[in-house]
Amino acid sequence: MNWPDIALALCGIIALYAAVRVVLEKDTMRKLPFLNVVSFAISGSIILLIPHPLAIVAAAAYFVGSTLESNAIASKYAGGPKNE
Amino acid sequence: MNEFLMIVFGAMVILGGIATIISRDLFDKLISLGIIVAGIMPFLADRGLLDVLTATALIAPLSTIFILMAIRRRADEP
Amino acid sequence: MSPEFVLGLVLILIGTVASAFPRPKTYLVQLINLEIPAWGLLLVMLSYNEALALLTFGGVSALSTFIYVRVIQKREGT
Amino acid sequence: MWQEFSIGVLLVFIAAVIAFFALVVEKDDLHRLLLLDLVEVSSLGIIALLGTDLAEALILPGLVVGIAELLALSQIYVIKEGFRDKVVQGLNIEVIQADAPLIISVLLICYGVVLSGFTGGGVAGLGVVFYFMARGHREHFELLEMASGISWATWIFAFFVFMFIPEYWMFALFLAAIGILLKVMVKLSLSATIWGDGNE
Repeated sequence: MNWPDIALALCGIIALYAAVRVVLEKDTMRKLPFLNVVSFAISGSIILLIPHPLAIVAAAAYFVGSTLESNAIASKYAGGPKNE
Repeated sequence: MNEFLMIVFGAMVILGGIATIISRDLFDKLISLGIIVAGIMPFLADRGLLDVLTATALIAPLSTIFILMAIRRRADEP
Repeated sequence: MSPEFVLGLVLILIGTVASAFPRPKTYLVQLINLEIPAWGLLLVMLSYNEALALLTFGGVSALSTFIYVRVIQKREGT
Repeated sequence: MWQEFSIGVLLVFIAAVIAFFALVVEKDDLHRLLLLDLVEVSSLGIIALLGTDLAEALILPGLVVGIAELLALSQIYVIKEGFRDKVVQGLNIEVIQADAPLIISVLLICYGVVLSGFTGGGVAGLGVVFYFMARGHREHFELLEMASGISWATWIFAFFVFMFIPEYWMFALFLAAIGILLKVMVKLSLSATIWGDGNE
């Protein structure tokens, strides 16, 4: 077992732990940071799974998309922009 | 992808699906949907379909944002 | 059987049941539950490497979500 | 292989039966409209289980027919219930008001143009719809009509190239792909403007 396998396993464990925390958390606002942790871990494991230059583009696209999604949920939950 | 990772990401997908069904709040449902998408992405990467992965990763948040349009914001509710 | 296939079938089944009989019976809950079998179908297509169908299905499902959201908005008046 | 196919067909068929049963029992019209998508998913699942190029060739027309049917039925529903003139709001949050819609739309449209064909048209059309939803739109129907006419002309020209100078078939194939890309993109972006009122 060499080091990329260990890193990949770590990413998987972090993602699963954060997912369990998201499901178990009661408060909606506290779920969102753990969702970001999930997206970090998944982006890392995408890059580690395939050693290819395009994998970096794909991981960046997933990261941007996931951040946009959680930002939109948080912004809607808080009730829109302040200066209105 | 070895068996350990398959079990981990598969467990994420199933966990997200069950959490989406049983939670009552609409925002909680959308967040759990995000976990399903996150669990699917490594499977897409494992097949080597990087173009599909890029497109899916950009399309999935759009679907969530479209649903957010119809949800009433929290401040309006009593 | 590949893991994607099993996961996709499980998602299609539980998603169909959850979406056919949504628990708080509102339109938005049904719309969000409808996404689960869609992701399950995506996993089944992935297990057979149907890349073109995958891409098209992703785009079309997001568009149909948009149309449904517009209809629900018209109905509920928000 | 055969074992996998029969298990899959059995389970997806159970899902289809549940969906049709719910469709029969349901009374509310909008719930029925939502259940139509569920039926479509499980039927496409049975086709996808074939698992060859034939399945891919069958899924694409199924999706086209599905989206057209959904547009028509939703329009009929909205007009029948008299919601036609009701004003709806767009999404009013910080992320949308920044540059995010522009960047994502440009990315999706460029990617769709690279893909070309019906798939590319779908992806690019989604980008256009998202941009219209986020920024509002003014009526530029003459532009859309012009794009539609150009796509028809490209198609006919490609057909003639296929007929009379078949040695340039690659060029004709590219022309036809660009034509269908324009056509699908225009039609899908119409679905964002068809609802009457923008979100200014």
